[in-house]
Amino acid sequence: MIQPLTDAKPYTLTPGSNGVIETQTLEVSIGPQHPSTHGVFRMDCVLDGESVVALKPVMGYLHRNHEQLAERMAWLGSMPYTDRLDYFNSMTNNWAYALAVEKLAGIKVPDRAEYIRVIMAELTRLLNHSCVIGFMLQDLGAWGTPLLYAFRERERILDLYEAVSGSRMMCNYMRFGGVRVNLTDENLATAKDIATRFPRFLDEFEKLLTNNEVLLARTQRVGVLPKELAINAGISGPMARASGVDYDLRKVDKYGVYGRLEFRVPLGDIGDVYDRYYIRVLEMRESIKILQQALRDIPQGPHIAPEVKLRNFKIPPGDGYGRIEGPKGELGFYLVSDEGGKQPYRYHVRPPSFINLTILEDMCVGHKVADVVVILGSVDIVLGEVDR
Amino acid sequence: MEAIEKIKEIAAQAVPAAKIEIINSTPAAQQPALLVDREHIYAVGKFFKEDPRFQMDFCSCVTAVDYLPKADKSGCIEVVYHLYSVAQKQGPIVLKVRAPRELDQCRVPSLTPLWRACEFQEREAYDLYGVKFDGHPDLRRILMWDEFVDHPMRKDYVPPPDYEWEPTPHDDTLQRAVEEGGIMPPTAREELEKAKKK
Amino acid sequence: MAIDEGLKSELQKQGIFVLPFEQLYNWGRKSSIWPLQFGLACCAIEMIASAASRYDLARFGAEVFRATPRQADLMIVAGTVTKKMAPQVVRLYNQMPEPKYCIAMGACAISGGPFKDGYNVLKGIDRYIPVDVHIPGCPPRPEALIHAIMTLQRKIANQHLEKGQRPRWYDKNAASEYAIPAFGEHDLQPTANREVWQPPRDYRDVTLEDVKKP
Amino acid sequence: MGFIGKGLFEGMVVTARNFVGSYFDKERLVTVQYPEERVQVPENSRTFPFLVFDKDSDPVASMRCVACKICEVECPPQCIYIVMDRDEKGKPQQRPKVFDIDISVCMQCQICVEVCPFDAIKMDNNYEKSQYGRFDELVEHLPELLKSNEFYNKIKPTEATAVDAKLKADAEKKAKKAAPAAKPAATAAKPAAPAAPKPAPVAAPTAKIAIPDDAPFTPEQRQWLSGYLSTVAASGVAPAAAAPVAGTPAAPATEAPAGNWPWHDPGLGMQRRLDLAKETPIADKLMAAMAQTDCHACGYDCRGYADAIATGAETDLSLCLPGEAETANMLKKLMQEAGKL
Repeated sequence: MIQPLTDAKPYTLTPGSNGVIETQTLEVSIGPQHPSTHGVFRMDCVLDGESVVALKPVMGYLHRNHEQLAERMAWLGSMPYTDRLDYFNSMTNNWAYALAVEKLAGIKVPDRAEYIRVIMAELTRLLNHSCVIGFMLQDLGAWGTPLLYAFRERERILDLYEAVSGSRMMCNYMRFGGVRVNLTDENLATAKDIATRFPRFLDEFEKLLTNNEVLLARTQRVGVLPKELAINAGISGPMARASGVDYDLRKVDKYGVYGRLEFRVPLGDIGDVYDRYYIRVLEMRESIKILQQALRDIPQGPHIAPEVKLRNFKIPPGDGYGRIEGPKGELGFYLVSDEGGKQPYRYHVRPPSFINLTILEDMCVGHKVADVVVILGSVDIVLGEVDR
Repeated sequence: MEAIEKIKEIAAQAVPAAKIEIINSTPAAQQPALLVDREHIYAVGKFFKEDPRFQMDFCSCVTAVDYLPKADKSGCIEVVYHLYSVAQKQGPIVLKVRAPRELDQCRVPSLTPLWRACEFQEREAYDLYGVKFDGHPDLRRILMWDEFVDHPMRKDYVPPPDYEWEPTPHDDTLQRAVEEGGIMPPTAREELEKAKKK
Repeated sequence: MAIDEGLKSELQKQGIFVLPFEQLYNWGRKSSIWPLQFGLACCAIEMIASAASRYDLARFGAEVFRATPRQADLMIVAGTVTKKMAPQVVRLYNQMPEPKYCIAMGACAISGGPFKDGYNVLKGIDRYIPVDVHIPGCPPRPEALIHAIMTLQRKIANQHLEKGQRPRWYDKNAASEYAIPAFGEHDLQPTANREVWQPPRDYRDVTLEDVKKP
Repeated sequence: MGFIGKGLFEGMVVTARNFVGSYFDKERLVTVQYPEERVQVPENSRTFPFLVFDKDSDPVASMRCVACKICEVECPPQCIYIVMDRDEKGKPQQRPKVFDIDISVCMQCQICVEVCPFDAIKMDNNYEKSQYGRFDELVEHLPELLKSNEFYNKIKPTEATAVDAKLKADAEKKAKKAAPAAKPAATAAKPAAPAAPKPAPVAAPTAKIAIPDDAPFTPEQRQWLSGYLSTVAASGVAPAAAAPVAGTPAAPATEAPAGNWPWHDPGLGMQRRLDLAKETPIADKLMAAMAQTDCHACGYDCRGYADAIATGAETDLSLCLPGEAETANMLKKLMQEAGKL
C-alpha cells in the first residue's frame, strides 16, 4: 500500500491569489522495477511539474535476513554470505568480516596475507568504481557505451579472481587469520598486468567522459551535499570525500598494511554529482599506486595463521566492532559472542550504501525528476547491502 | 584518546545525573562501552558530540541486541551507538542503552536530532526489534512491509509456517514441517507421521 | 505432411530451404526472445555481464532488454525473491503478453537458495508463477545463462501448432494471469499458489544400490 | 581550452577508435563465441561438489567418503543429506547409502571441500546445468555425484596431484606405523581366533575361498587375501594352518596404529569393539565406542576425543558424527557406569 506523502491539491487552471496558476502535485513511485534504481529500490517522489518536492526512499525489497541467518550458523559459515552483501565487492566484504572476527579473537595475520588482502581490495575498488561510473552514465542516458567499457575491464579482474579463489563474483576467499589460497607467481603476474594496463583504460574512460559537455551539464551543481551534513549523516566513502570530508579509514585506522603504503586521499570541494564521479576516477588512480607498491613489496611466507582452526572455531564472550574502507564507504561488522562462542549471538552489518541513502531526499529536493536517477546513481548503492 | 575510566569520569561530571557504567568487550577487541540510563542518553550523546575534547561528530553504527532473560538476569534490548570523530580522527566511544523487552515499554530516546546518521538505523532497529525511539522524526518500518506486525530479529520470534519440501531436509526440519503442515509430498508426510507414532 | 529428409538436404545444397510452417514460426520466435530488464540481486550482475561485450547475448537475439513488461517475452528472475518483492514480480509477469517464458536464474530464484530459511525470503518463484528453465548456481556464470537461453530455445522449437499439442496460451480462455499474493500480518497470503505449485514425489529413495546398477 | 563540443568530439573519437580497433586489435575483440568456443576456466574454478572414488572397476568399494557427515553439518545452506550404509545387522559400513546434494540450494562456497578430512568431496567445474524441472533434475544423488579420481585429475591436475601424494604418504605412514605392531598384534590376536574367519575347507582347487563379509579387511587386503588363499588352496598346501597366520591376524595389524588398539577398526561392530576393550581403562572403552574413522568431526581424533571426555576437558558427548546416536548413547552409558556423569 502506498501511503500518500502529501494531501492532493485540487486541480485547477484558474489563476491563484497572486496570479500564478496552481497545479496539482503528482506522486510518482519510481521502482522497485525500474532500469535505473540499481536493483529493487523504490523512491516515492512528489512532483510539482517536473520538480521534486518530496522524496522518500522505500527499501526492503531485497531484505534476505543475512543477519538472522548468520546468528544461526558457525562463524565461518557466514563468510560466503558476506560475499552476497555487496555483490560487486565480495573481497572487501570478506575482509571486513574477517577483520572484525580477528579483532574479537585476537588473531594476528601473517604479512603475506595482509598484502594479498590489500591487492584484492584495491582490485575490487577498481572494479567497483569503474562499474559505478558505467551505471551512473547509463542512468544519464549514455546507453551502454561506458558500461560496456567498464565491464570489459571488469572481466579481466574477474578472471584473476576466478583463478585465485575459484569463483567470479562470490569469492569466499578470506579466512580468519589470512586467506584461503596462496597467490601463485602466475596470479601475481596477472595482477601486475592489470595494474599496468588499467591506467590506459582510465585515460580512455576519462577522454570519453570527463570533459563531455552533456555530462558536465547534467552533473555539475546537481545533488549538492554540504560537508557538515555529510559528516552528521554518517556519509562515508567516496561520497563523503567528494564533499570535502577528509576521512579515509585506510589512513585513519591504518588497518592491514595500509600504514606502510603511500597514497593520497583525493577530496572534492562542492559535493555535487560531478565531484562524486571525478573522486572515483582519482581514487582508482590512487588504487593503482597502492597496487603497484603492494605487488612490489609482497613478502614470502604463510598465507594464513596456522593456529586458526577451520572447524569448532570459538570466540570468548563479548562484543566488538571492526570496520574497513570498502569501495562504497565504511563497511563495519558489529559482532557479539556469548558463552558458547561457537556462533555469533548478534551479527550486525553496518552497510555504507544504506546509510549513504539517508540524505537522498536532501540532495534531490528542488531538482528535476530526471536528475533523481543521476543523483541515485552517484550515491552508488547495491541493494544486497542496503537491505541485507 | 583517554582511557575509558577517564572518559566515564568526564562524562559523569558533565551530566551529573546520568548513571554511567563501563561494560567490557571481548578482551582482544578492547572496545569497552559506556552503559547510560535511558533518561540521560541524549544528554550524554550531546556532550560527546559538542565537547571539544571528543567532538564525536560521526555516528557510525547503530544497532540493537536482544538479550533473552536468563536464570540469573532479566532480559533486555540493548541499543548500541558507535561514535567516531572525523574532526579529530579518534574513536570509538561506544554508548549503550537498555530497554525492557516488553513491546509497550521498549522505548529509548532517539539520537537522530543529534546525528542524522541514526535516522535509518533507528528505523531498522524499530522494524526488526520493536524499539520505539522517542523523538524520531519518521519512525516507520523500513525493511518489512507496513502491514507486518512482528519484530523478526527478536530471539523469540517464530517464523510463519511456510515449510516447503526440500529434498535434503534434516530431521528437525522435517519434524517442524509435520507439525506445521507445510507443503510436502504425500509419501514423505505419511512416512513421517508413521515415524512419529512410533 | 512430412518432407522426405533426403530431398530436403538435396534441396538445401542448392540453396532451397523447405521446412514446415511450424518450424519457421518457432524459429522466428526462438530467435527473438526479448527479456524484461529486471534484476533482483547478485545474479542480475551476471545477467548484465552476459549481455556485455564478452559474452554478448545479442548473438542469440536476446539482448533487447525491455524496460517495460509489455514488450518482453521472457522474465529472467535473477536473484532472491523476497516476500516483499514477490507480489511485484507476479504483477510484472501478469503484465507480460503471451507467449511468455520465465527463467529462474540462480539458487535463490529456484528455491530460496542459501537464504531459504530467512523470514522474508520466498522459497522459489515457482510458488506463484510457472518456471520454464531453472539454472542452478550461485550465481551461475554468464555462459550458464546463455546455456539456459539455448535450453529455452529448444523448448520453443519443439512446440507444436497442431490441435491438441498446442501450448497453453493458444487457448483463448487459458489463464495468463496468476494470483498476486497480498501482504499479510505475518506472511504473504496465500503462501503459495497451489494451482502452480505442486509438491514433488519423495526424493530420498536413490541409494547406493542405484550406483551398482549398470 | 578548445571549442564548444570538444569533449563530445573527443568521446566520439574514443568510441570510433574502439569500433575500428575491434576489427584489428585482439585486445578490443573480447567476445567469446560461446557455445562454439569457451573461456578456459581456471583450475580453481568451482561449481558444484562431486564425490571421488579411486577405482573405476568398483566405485562403491573405492569411494573415499566414509559418511562422517562433517560436510552435512558444516554446509551453510544445509543442502547435503547423508544416510550411512548399514548391513542387515545394522552395523555401519563406512560409506554413505544415500548422499544427496540439492544443487538448487547449493551456494558453491566450497566449505564442504575444505572441511572434508578424507579428500572425498571436491568441486566440479561444469556449469551447464540448466534444466526444465526443479526437483527431478536438480537433486544430485550418488549415481550422478560419484566421479573417478581420473576425472578429478583431469579437471584439476595440480590440486589432484597434491591430494594423491598426500593420500599416498598417509597410507605409507599408516603402514609403517602398523609394521612394528604387527608381531605383538599377531600374538595378541590369536586367542581371538575363534571369532576369526574359519578357513575354507580343503576343497576342489577352483573353489572360491569365502571371506566373511564382516572380516575387517580393506578391499585391497580382501582382494590380495582371496588371491592368496586360492593359490594356497590350489597348491594343495593345507590352508587350515596357513590362513590364520597369513590372513586373519595380519588384518588388525595393518589397521592398528602404534597405539595398538585392537578395537580401532571401523569395520568392527560396536559390540565387538566394546568386547575388545572390556578389560581396559575407561578412556579406552570410550574410544571403542567411537566410530573409529578418525574424521576429526569432534575436533580431535578418536583417541583424543576419548581422552578429552575421560579427563573432563570435553563435556559434549554428541560430537561423534559418524557414530550417530549409537555412539552418543553408549558414551553416556559408559560415563554413567564409570560414575562420572
